[in-house]
Amino acid sequence: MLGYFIRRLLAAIPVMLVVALSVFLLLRLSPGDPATIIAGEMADAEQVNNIRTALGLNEPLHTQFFIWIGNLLQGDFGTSLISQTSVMSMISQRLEPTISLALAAITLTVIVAVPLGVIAAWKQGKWIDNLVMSTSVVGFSVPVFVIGYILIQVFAIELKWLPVQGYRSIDEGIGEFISRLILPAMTLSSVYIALIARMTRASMLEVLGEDYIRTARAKGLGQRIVLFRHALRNAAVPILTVVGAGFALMVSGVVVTETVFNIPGLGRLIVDAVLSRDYPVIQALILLTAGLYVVINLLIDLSYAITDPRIRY
Amino acid sequence: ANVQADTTVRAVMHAALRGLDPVASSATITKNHGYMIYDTLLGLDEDYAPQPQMADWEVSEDGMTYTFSLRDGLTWHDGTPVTAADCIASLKRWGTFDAGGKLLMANTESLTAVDDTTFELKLAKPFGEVISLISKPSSVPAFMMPEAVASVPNGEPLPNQIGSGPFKFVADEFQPGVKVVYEKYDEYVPRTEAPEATSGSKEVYVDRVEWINMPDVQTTINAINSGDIDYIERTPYDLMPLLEANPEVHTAVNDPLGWMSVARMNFLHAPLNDARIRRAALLAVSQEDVMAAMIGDPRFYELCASVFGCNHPRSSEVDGESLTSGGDLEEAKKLLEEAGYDGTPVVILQPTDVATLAPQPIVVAQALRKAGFEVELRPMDWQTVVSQRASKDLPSEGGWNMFITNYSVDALWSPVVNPLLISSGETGSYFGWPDIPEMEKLRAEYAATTDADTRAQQVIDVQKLAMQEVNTIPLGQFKLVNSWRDDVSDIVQGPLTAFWGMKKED
Amino acid sequence: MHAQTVSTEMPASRGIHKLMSKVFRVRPKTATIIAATILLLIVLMAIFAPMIATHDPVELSPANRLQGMSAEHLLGTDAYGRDLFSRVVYGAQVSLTVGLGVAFLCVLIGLPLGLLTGYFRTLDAILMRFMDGLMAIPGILAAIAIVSLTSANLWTLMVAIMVPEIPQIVRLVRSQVLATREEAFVEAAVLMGTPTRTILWRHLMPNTFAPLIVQCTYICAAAILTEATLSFLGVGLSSETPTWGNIMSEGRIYFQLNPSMILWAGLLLSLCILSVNLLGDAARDALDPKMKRREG
Amino acid sequence: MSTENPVLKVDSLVVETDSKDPKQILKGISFEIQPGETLCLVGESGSGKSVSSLTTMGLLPQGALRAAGGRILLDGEDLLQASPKRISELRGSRMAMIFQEPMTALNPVLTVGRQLDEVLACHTSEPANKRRERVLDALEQVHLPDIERMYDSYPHQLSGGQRQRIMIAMALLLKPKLLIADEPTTALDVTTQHQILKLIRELQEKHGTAVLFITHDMGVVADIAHRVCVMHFGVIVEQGEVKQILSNPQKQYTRDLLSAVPSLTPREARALRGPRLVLDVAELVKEYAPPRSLLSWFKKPKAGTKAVNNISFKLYEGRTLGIVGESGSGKSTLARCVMRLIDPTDGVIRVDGQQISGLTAVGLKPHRHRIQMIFQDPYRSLNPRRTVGDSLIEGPMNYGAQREAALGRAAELLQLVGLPADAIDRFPHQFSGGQRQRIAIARALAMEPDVIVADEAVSALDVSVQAQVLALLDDIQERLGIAVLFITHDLRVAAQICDDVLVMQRGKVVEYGPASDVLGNPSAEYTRQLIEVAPGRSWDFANFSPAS
Ligand SMILES: Nc1ncnc2c1ncn2[C@@H]1O[C@H](COP(=O)(O)OP(=O)(O)OP(=O)(O)O)[C@@H](O)[C@H]1O
Ligand SMILES: Nc1ncnc2c1ncn2[C@@H]1O[C@H](COP(=O)(O)OP(=O)(O)OP(=O)(O)O)[C@@H](O)[C@H]1O
Ligand SMILES: [Mg+2]
Ligand SMILES: [Mg+2]
Ligand code: NI
Repeated sequence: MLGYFIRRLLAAIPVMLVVALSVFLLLRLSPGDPATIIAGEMADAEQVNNIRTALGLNEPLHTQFFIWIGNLLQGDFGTSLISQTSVMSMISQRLEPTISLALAAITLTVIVAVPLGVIAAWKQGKWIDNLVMSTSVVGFSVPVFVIGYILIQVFAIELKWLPVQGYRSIDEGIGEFISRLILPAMTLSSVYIALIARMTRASMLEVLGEDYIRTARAKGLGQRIVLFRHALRNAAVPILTVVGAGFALMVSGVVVTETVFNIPGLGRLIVDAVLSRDYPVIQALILLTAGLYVVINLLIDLSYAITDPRIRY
Repeated sequence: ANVQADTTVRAVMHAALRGLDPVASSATITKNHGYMIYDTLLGLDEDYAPQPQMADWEVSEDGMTYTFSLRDGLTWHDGTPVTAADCIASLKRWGTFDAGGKLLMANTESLTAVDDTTFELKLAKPFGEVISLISKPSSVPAFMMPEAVASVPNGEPLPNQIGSGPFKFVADEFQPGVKVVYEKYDEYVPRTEAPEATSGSKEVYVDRVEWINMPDVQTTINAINSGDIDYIERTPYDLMPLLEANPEVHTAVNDPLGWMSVARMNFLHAPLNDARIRRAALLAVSQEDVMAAMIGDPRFYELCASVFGCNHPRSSEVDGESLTSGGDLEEAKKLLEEAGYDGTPVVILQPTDVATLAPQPIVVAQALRKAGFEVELRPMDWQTVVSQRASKDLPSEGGWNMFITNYSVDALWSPVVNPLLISSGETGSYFGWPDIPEMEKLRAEYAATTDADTRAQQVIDVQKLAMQEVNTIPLGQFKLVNSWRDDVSDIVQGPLTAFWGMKKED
Repeated sequence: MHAQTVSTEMPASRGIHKLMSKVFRVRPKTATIIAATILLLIVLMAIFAPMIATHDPVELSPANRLQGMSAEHLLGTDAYGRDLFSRVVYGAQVSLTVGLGVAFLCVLIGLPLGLLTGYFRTLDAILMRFMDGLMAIPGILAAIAIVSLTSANLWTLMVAIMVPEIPQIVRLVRSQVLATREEAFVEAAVLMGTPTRTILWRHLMPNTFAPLIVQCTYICAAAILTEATLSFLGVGLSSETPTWGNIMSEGRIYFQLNPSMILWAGLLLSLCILSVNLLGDAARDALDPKMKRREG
Repeated sequence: MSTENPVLKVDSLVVETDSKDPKQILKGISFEIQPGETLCLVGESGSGKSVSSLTTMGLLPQGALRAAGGRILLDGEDLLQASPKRISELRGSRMAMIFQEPMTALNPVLTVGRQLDEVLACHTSEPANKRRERVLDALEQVHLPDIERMYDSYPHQLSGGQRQRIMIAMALLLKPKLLIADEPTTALDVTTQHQILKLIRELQEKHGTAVLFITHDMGVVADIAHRVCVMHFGVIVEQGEVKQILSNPQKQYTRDLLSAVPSLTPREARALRGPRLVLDVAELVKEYAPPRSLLSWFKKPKAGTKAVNNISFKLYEGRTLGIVGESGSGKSTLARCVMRLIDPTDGVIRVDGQQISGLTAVGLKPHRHRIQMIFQDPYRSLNPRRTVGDSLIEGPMNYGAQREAALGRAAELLQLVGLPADAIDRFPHQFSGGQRQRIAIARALAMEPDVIVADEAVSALDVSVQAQVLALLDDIQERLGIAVLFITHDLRVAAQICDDVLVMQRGKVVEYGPASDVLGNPSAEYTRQLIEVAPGRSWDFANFSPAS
């Protein structure tokens, strides 16, 4: 398995190279140009061109690519074309909020969704099952911003329990940190709670009819142990897959939540960067997420083998 | 500084600060940034008349030499004094970027320092716009920078953010796209006159100003209602009821001129390369429809057929009556027929991600269709519009026929500054590249004239010609609504949000 | 028009009942029949939108913007003064196409890839790394690039939405296959000389069905909502085109003032997803013999 | 018979399918078991033995079967009326069950140690290390080798018999008042079986446990039963003292059953049918990698398990080679190597002269149909989502048969193995253990291969059906010249159908030769032991009298 681990990590290198190249190309193929942003509304073509030259955007593509890769290899992600700050520092500013949010949301999701799914499967066809399942359908199909607004309206505006918006870093006090994370985490996790609860229920149902569940019951084990230890572990593979994918999606797909709650995270950074064609920022971010996915997917694959010893690599 | 105990104004501006160079970039938010940390030689008063700011000026008898003398006590944020050399370098730099600045430099023979605090501008030929250009707030004001900063080559970023304005830029706390922080510049010596628009005292009464970027309007409203922020620069019109219901929040228009929405035509390609068809398009449009869809609340827009915008001395609405009276479809159809319009579609670039630019193309497209045009709306993000509009290709091959944008009225308000009127063809004119020698002649005459009455007539001539040739279709003038919590007071009226003069209770 | 809806309900549900009994070989649950009926009605609404809608859905009337419900405008008007009812009705066309189409295409592509990668180790190593890379490319960027290479239309939009979803499906299917391929009945099939593609299709695929259906309904909903995001960012359809996603994202800022601008499109979307879900569950149950007994 | 209070009293129990037109599976059966008593439930495969035991435990498959009438009294408490919570309390502590199919009854994703441990964790308050001790002790008692390894193994890493013993250990851990054992020794070799039976008897004596023992092995019945119930089609046709039933059966069905018990005396080796060497295995070795875990990266690797160690044999056309040996001796591993389901570590396998040991999956394909396997765990080898018919015709259709023809043939085969005609449209989970095994046999036969590898193919069958199936095999062999590699632990069966016998112990060959030699006149000590402990040696079933 160690061999597998190492092989996978090595395999990440060509993946990253390909991602790097394709992002680079995708960006240059996309219309839009950071120089026009920098130049502003009234700028004429000559000014834009001056800026392009100064930014090195008039170099041939391959030269640009190799300069970028060369710098990357020296650990230099470059500077933002738009704000002239170092990409690394921009990302590190934005990393904490997004990671905190994603972690909080994933934790919330798993804590809430998995038990819900398990109970729904256990009580299949009963009112609680129907309730969980229909709420989760609503969870899928209600846009995230609606959920965010409703939560804000209820908990921040009406009840005044929690702040309306904003993010505080954890070193500004744990209380503030948590109180500002609760609503966004609930918002962000709503979709995934719905998805994972359903996924859990579906794969639990596949498992609950198996003979070993009967054995577990025959041993006189409590319902909880039968469901969570025996059935859930056998049902875990698809759930893990979706949790893992969810984690990946959260890190990049938090845009709406970050927007609604005004959290300065990576999601907004990438959208801003894409909309302003801030090439170095986009490139760095995508490489970063690609790396993250490689690691997350590797961990998920390893977790398959841990939860289901029959799976071999 | 001890951040906690200080008074901080938290403002949500209309956009995130991206570029930091207010001379190289004409983005409005960057201009606002410029007014925070830089100062200008001259400013405007409430009646848009030039007033001394950093410097006082004198004009020689023949009107060919302007002498500027800096007032005492002006220092850069690093403590060094402001000198004439700095100002000359700054003016020259500005003169390479701003259209008005270029015009001024083209008419200037020399710019020389007399002593440390005095310098002279000598004109090469008679030119009536020296003071108005140096004092203008749009699109690129002539900000004063230290000589070292002002002499960076074109295209390169500024090495630092040192100015002589009332606020200092706090580089450590700058988070692009999230937050910009300014601190009061304690050494700033304000003028003694009362603050008025961009002139008078720029005394700062708060310790810190934070510009917070909030991409969600609903969140912004919630944030001001709950006291998380103090000020909103551009309040979403449709959400005004939510603020008006809150007695702790004030809403008002602080910039009486506001903005103008305009549809720009491409003179290079069919069908809009024919003046009659352009005129037909103009006739088809009803400003009321555009403004109603875009702003909604009639308190905040007015119909204005002047290419210079309304509510200032140089506006003229001659020949634009159809725009303000709901359009003239019959006439438009007739003109189209006369011009032998063959059904070539009008390609309109449609930005979808900017709330103040999304509605107009939809309304204009419907109006054109009603008049008999074929219209193709091309949805894209604003950034794509910005780069696509520079394309001179055929509309079917990535080019365009029309796009719509908004201008601050003070950037349009005279034949000299208005970039949309430049009609020198493919070189020098704004996207759309109108080639109208007659217009160039009128503009040049205007610039050279100093007589007020002649100028008034010239303005009307330009308006007439513009309505005939249709460089752009004015779509209406609208105002930004500012909101602030009631512990904030003394907000300076003017073309931009000023944070000097503003007070906040602790 | 309202009377029409009622009268079609009865025979439609009876017809569906028959059809379903045929398809699933068991008597379907009432919930399944209701779901199928609702979905059918929504599809019919999309198809016959021109007959049902009271107004032209793109006809602007800025003077009449943001009106409440009235006899003239059943659900009121939006910020451009367009008739909301007609937009919701027409919105079904694009939204259904996008939602169901994306879900269907994702399965069409993701399922075989997932089966193959789960079964063949060498393929797994290559293809899954490719998927890792694909996942990393954000949807908007892919969309902007795709749109700029071709043009903004329904197809490019769907492709852009599918790009990040396909790797999810592949991973999900693959994970199930990894677990199932060690079962003795797969070995037995190998011994009986069953061709690999049949093993994949017949023995491994059905085991992926339960999670796949859940994922699909999710993708269906997500696609409809993503369509709106992409339109908003200018890489989708023109915001003139009514879609449920557009209607909701345009109604977004009026959420506190007039929630009904979002409500109706949202309600239809939820109903649609709920039906797809129930149908998916029924299909799953039909494929699972142990479940089938319970229903019979 | 006695005046004591019975531990279990089943009173006119009716179980039927849970559907619109219910079919009765149990048609009102009654029996009771006293403390310390062993009641053997025998009878035809599919007659309802497992269903009666499941009903007692309250474990009928929900929505498929339901108890429709009668009472089940455990110490006087009616289980059919008890709350689910109460039943759950009773299970494990007061009553325990050993399931028929150990393959599927163990949770595949938990180590067996963990699965045993949780029984104690749930019903006692002992500390972890104490529990571990007790679990290891239980593993020891069921005669598992290498108990530390077993403790950390996952079910799929164990042999069939080892898993069955895990199940037994699990049931015995808490020393219940009532033990229901559903064919607990089908996968065990006779020595192990002997020891397990002894273990159960000891337990019974010490704790007065009442045992409901379901088996089809009449030898076992003769050895352990106090009383016997004979079931047929959901009815108890006869019950009484073991002596009385064996020596003086009243019902014809019972008589038939007893007469069908195969004799221990090996049959005459058949004449060599032809010189065709269909299977040639030489010096085969298979070593399993040691168990791995995440932590194992840091520890030094443990040694692997050499499950098959240097085995060679030859199988000619039309012949049957029996492979016998203790549980865990590597029989299934050998079979799986021969089938190339796993890659042998070393050695050569030739099928019909064609070497298949080096071939890739693709290269193997054309040779697959020549050699077919009947799996030791028939349930897992049938796709639960496909009807029996679909499973049966899959193979033939792969080799070009028409669907209709194949279905016809499948129906015939089902009939041949003694299954009802409607079986073709049902799903595997709707059958009894023995029925599933017959389906697996039918499936292998449908392929008409040259060689059949049968791994415990008849171990779950009652003797009458077993006799039928063996006869069928024999007949097919006669007609088609199929060679059979017959893996079994049942010496009676081996004696009846094998021409040659290979005895394995711990992966090695102990003895290899003609059946009459090996079984009739064993030369190895181990073989002799095997024969000695074969159950029921003291009884001559065919003549309803003690063996002479
Ligand atoms: N879930 C089910 N649905 C329908 N019929 C079933 C189901 N389970 C078992 N049966 C039927 O009930 C009958 C009794 O099954 P049971 O498992 O009790 O047999 P058994 O006596 O234990 O046989 P064996 O010795 O083969 O294990 C069989 O005919 C079987 O087909
Ligand atoms: N996948 C595996 N990994 C590790 N060890 C295994 C694995 N499968 C089997 N073993 C071990 O190999 C040995 C031989 O197993 P095998 O299944 O061949 O025995 P068997 O002779 O068929 O026994 P039985 O009669 O009980 O079925 C056993 O000790 C078992 O624990
Ligand atoms: Mg049974
Ligand atoms: Mg075995
Ligand atoms: Ni109507």
